[in-house]
Amino acid sequence: MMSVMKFFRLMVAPVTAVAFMLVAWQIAVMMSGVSAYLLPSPWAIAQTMWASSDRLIGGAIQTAMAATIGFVVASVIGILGGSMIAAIPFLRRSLYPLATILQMVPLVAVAPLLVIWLGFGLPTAIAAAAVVAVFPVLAATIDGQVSVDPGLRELFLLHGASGWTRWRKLDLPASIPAIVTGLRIAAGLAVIGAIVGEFVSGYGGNAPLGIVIMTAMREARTDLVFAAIALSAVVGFSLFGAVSCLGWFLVHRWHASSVNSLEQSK
Amino acid sequence: MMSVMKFFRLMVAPVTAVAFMLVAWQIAVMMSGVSAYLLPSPWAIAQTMWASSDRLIGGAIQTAMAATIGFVVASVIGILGGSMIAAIPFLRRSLYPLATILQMVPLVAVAPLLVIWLGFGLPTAIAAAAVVAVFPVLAATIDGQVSVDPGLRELFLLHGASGWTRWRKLDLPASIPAIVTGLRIAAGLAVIGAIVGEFVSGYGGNAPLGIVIMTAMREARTDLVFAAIALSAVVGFSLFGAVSCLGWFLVHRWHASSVNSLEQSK
Amino acid sequence: RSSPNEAALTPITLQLNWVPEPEFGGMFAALQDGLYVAEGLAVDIRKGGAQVPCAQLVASGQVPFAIVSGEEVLTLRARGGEIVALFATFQRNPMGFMLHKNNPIDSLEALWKSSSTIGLDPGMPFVAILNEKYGGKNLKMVPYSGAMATFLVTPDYVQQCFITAEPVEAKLRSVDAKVFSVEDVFNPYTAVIATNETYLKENRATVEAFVRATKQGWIRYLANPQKYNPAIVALNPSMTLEAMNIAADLERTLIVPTSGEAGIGQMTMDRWRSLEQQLVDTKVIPVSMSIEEAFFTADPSAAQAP
Amino acid sequence: MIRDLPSLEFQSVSRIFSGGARALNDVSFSIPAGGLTAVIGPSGCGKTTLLRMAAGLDRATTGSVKFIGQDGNVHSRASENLSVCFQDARLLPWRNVTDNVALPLELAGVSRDERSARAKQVIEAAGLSSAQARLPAQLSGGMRMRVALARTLVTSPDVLLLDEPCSAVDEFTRIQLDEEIRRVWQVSGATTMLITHSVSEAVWLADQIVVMSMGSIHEIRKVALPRNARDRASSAFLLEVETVMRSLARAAGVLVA
Amino acid sequence: MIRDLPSLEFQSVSRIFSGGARALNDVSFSIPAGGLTAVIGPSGCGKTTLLRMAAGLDRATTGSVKFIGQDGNVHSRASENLSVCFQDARLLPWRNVTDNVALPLELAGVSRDERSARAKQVIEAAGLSSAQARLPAQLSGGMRMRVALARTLVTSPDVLLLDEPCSAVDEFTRIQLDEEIRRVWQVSGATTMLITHSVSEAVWLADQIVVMSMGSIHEIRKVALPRNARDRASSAFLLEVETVMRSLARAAGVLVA
Ligand SMILES: Nc1ncnc2c1ncn2[C@@H]1O[C@H](COP(=O)(O)OP(=O)(O)OP(=O)(O)O)[C@@H](O)[C@H]1O
Ligand SMILES: Nc1ncnc2c1ncn2[C@@H]1O[C@H](COP(=O)(O)OP(=O)(O)OP(=O)(O)O)[C@@H](O)[C@H]1O
Ligand SMILES: [Mg+2]
Ligand SMILES: [Mg+2]
Repeated sequence: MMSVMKFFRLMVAPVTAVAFMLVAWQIAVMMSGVSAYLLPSPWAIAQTMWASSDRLIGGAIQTAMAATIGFVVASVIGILGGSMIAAIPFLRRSLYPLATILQMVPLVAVAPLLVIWLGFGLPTAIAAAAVVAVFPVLAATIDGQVSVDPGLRELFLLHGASGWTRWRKLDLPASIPAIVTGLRIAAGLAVIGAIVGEFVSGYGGNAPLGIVIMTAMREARTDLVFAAIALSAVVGFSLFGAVSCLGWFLVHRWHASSVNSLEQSK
Repeated sequence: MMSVMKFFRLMVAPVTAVAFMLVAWQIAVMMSGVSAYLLPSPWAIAQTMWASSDRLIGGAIQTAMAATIGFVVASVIGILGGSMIAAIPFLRRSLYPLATILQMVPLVAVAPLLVIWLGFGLPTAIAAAAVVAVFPVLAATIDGQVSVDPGLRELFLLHGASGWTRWRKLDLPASIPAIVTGLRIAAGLAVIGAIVGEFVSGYGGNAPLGIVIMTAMREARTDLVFAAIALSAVVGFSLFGAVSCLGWFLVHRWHASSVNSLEQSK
Repeated sequence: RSSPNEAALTPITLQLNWVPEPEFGGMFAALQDGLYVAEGLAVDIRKGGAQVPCAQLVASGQVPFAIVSGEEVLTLRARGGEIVALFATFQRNPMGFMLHKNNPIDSLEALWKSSSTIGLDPGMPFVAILNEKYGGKNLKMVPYSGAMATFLVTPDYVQQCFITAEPVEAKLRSVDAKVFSVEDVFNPYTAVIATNETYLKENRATVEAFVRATKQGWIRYLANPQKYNPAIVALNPSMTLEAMNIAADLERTLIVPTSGEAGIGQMTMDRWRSLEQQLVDTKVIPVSMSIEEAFFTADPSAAQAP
Repeated sequence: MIRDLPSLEFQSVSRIFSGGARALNDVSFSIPAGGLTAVIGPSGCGKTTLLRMAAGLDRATTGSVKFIGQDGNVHSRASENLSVCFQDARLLPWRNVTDNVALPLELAGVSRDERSARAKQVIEAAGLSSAQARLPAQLSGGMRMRVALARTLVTSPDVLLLDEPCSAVDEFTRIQLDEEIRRVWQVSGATTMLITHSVSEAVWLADQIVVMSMGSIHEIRKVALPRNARDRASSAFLLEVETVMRSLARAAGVLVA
Repeated sequence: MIRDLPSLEFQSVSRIFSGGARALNDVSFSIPAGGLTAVIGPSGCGKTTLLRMAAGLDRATTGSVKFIGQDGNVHSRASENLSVCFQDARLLPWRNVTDNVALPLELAGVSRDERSARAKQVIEAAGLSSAQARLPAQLSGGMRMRVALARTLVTSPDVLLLDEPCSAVDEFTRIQLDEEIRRVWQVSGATTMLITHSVSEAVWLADQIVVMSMGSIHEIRKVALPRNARDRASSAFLLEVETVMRSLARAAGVLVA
């Protein structure tokens, strides 16, 4: 009971903020009389969402699948790869810059290659999501593991812990707060990556959100573009929320972030 | 002299890694006989870079300008906004989710709107770069500042330090390592954002890299696409390098990351 | 008309929807030969790209003139955009499907009933029409990213194309292609110069002068494209002069109406009406609108042509 | 300078942590204005918790902690000029010794020149002159605590709260630091609470000793020796130390002969 | 179990830190196999630096630190079964007391049941039974150090390095902990180095006391009292303490009457 109450109390602020923003937006659109193809009102978008709900939800499910799988792949690669890079100085000096360069390759430009390598459809969207999401996880993991308290490292060193053991029992738990931040950033990017991937991968009967967006843009249906974006944000936000919950669950008992937020909310 | 030597020694690993990758790629292309439309060899790309160097360098300068300005804007907004959000629990509960949602809006989908709102050329590319780069900075700043040692916070509290003072003298310096990680992620994203922005912002005489890529793709000049990508990676890598140097300069004397990397390089 | 001095020229911008190519040859000819200046206009031609939202830019008043396609004019008007068509460069739809020469498929109908993989922009209006006509359930539609690489290396791949552009490029890369035009099922005006409704009201003379000069430019360009193409190549080095010369030859029949050069750029109510009908039928736009306001004939000499 | 030095009153203070741990149980005592009270007791008996409440960093579950001015008014804690030395050093890792010590002055807006002059003085008294420019990571454990103590003493506080400031140093360094604590206390006249493990330090400095045991007060003892009669070798001093030691032993649950 | 207990030899050890600070200057002494040597000296004199070298966490600028087996062979440090109690507690913040204490056993691959049995025993000896399930953030400063000490003693080390393990606790808790240190030392027979600020602790536990001063050795003293003759109240014990205290005072530069 307590925690349900608490949950509702925690939701008040974000819901208020979103509601406030939507109302301001609605009023701004109504006052300025800007045409719908430039900036549709939230109300118009809501109507579109309702009217096209079948198409949007079907698309969202596909996009969510691609984004989620891509995100998981990126998380695993980012955390494991980042840990290896952090642990082995040679890799840090050689692979980290390489990973950085890969991060800077604009996906839209290589997406056609992805299609050729992976074929049309889901695999390409997954790969695109994973490619853009992996770097933040990698960077945050490296940062987190390189910043582990040197005193605790010495402790493990002394007891002759193997690299693997030290990673499992020290580096990984100690860097969870940093990794969670990386995952938070990656959650949003994975959705964007999936959508960009969908721009180049196939679309059959049930079009994913990326295709819905492209089609709507071509037809100057800005309201539908926004409706699809809203749904993609919902997908991303679910991923983000899941990561945040996981992070809270793992660190709230011991990490400074929870102490500091308690102190402040007093 | 010492530090020049050291610099060269530090460069050995990444240069080796890149060289190794290029050689492997070259061999793979030569062995498989894959068509140059799909995957040109590094050597072919290098020739193209040489042949089109005027156009590429001109484009890279424009893209670098947009990416750098966008990156700086994103850094300022991300660090200041993140600090405010970290400092004020109400904002954390209301604005952070909002910022998250904004991060999930696929830029490619709203870029056309940016052009219409901001007009042609540089402003749109800058805005696009800033939009994609701001969230990682924001998230990392929030994370860093919420994780500041609660003991040090109490110290400042006791001396009646204003929020502003505490931020300047404690929160900001203590969170620099985390912020630098966010900036590193943002550096790459800013370049990609600038390129996507350039895709939509009609352009005048000298085409930026985004346009070079678009045009080259249309003409099936995959070699030129890759050459342009390579240059965009150079732009991104310069930003990344600048951020890393700045970070090293600011924290190497006191932060665990430098202690740990010293220990390991022994 | 007296030749006005530089300072008195009216500055205007024309936003292209693609990079400089022969499909905009008339505008560049008018620029090169000073026809715009003679009309008192200082024209800035802006390159564009696949993602530049030309119709929206013109409707929102960001630019006075832009190149758009016919269906874009009507769809945007249906959403409240103040866009008006002025001049239709292509009288016949240059859009088509490009196949490898030795692909056994021999007609648009056969293509649509096959199980080919076909690259095309999502939301192309003629897809719904073709689906209606031929089914198309087995087709595997994939987005066309603007990159031709897939076509060049995949023998059974099919993609959308501009008859004057991609097939020429493919040929220059030693890949012979055949093309099925979609003209017979969907034939909107293409490469249409459009302006903003308000701008038109307030600057009628400028608009008329611009259209006049452009038309003259086209007459000159089509007569001697080799004279103007080098300047276009200079603006778009990614396309060879050879390709441009070939494209200029190919586009002539699509631009010059049967009535002859005097009708270049003309638009008729019937053509706009049938386009509108197709868009309503395929549910791209909701209801019919007043077509009279969707286009403006600045050059009465061309208006009556069939 | 006319200052209204407050007294510090703990009134029936209890503290139960969220896990259910009962750290304090009905603790009442007061430190008179300008007095120096030492709190001693076995590890984990609640000393730090008491100090944190006085500093306003923790709140009593029941009961209250108050600063009362000489006019009898209750002061708000925020208005007090308070200085705390924590059990851990809490140095800013990116600042050298001088800048760490000068921090409270900097936060109080003292000019740069005055800051460095005053910091120099306490750094010298703490025996850290040769380490002035070092970062915390380059100091030994005892040096770090000395920096923290110097930082606490650099202001002229009305209320001084010290949590085992000398536990990480040897006997003789401790005697020097005690001297510095006494000097600052006498100059500033601060109302002082000192947590210590050294009974002789408690007797040497304090005019009242609170002996705690498992969250409660075991004994409150006025130190009978007049300040001028204290001499670490005198028999009166040693006797007093012996007496307090016995009390502490009983508090710690050790059987005393 | 036949063990080859090593002796620990410091041979002309000097240590100059990169900033130029000279922490150790030609220090030589050895701890015989199975012996317990206490190192005392003023704050910042280089005790921790010595200990870190013995633990292999720092390297001598010149000179060497060696473990020498009873056969006269030099052991590699890595082969030693070493246990260190650092000056700071170094607990994993996400593990409770029991799991922190059991960590070295866990790393050594000891089975879960044996782990918890042995952890339970040292936790009890450290007086932490009631806090077993708490996280480090929920402990007092002294309790944290006691957890660290318990963790050090939970294995059966051949070499035991203790850096002020008892400085954060009161006199009586310290006596209990000393008892535990002695018990573990006697059971394991470990070659032990103990850094402490308490002279009486040093005399109580050690058979050799090294008094340091500013990076050098001031005096090396064998503790003459046989172990069975030590009694914290006996005059022989108090006399020995008094003597070492004087030596420390001189090392600290205090004039002694
Ligand atoms: N990383 C470092 N860089 C520079 N100087 C250092 C460093 N570590 C220690 N020192 C210096 O070396 C000297 C000895 O330090 P050490 O920690 O060994 O002292 P200690 O005897 O353990 O003192 P304490 O009793 O206070 O813990 C000190 O003067 C200290 O400032
Ligand atoms: N955050 C907390 N949550 C739960 N229990 C706590 C917390 N902080 C302290 N305690 C408990 O409260 C009791 C008193 O702690 P306190 O720090 O006041 O002890 P102390 O007298 O200062 O001990 P020491 O001399 O060891 O520093 C201890 O038993 C401790 O375990
Ligand atoms: Mg305490
Ligand atoms: Mg030390």
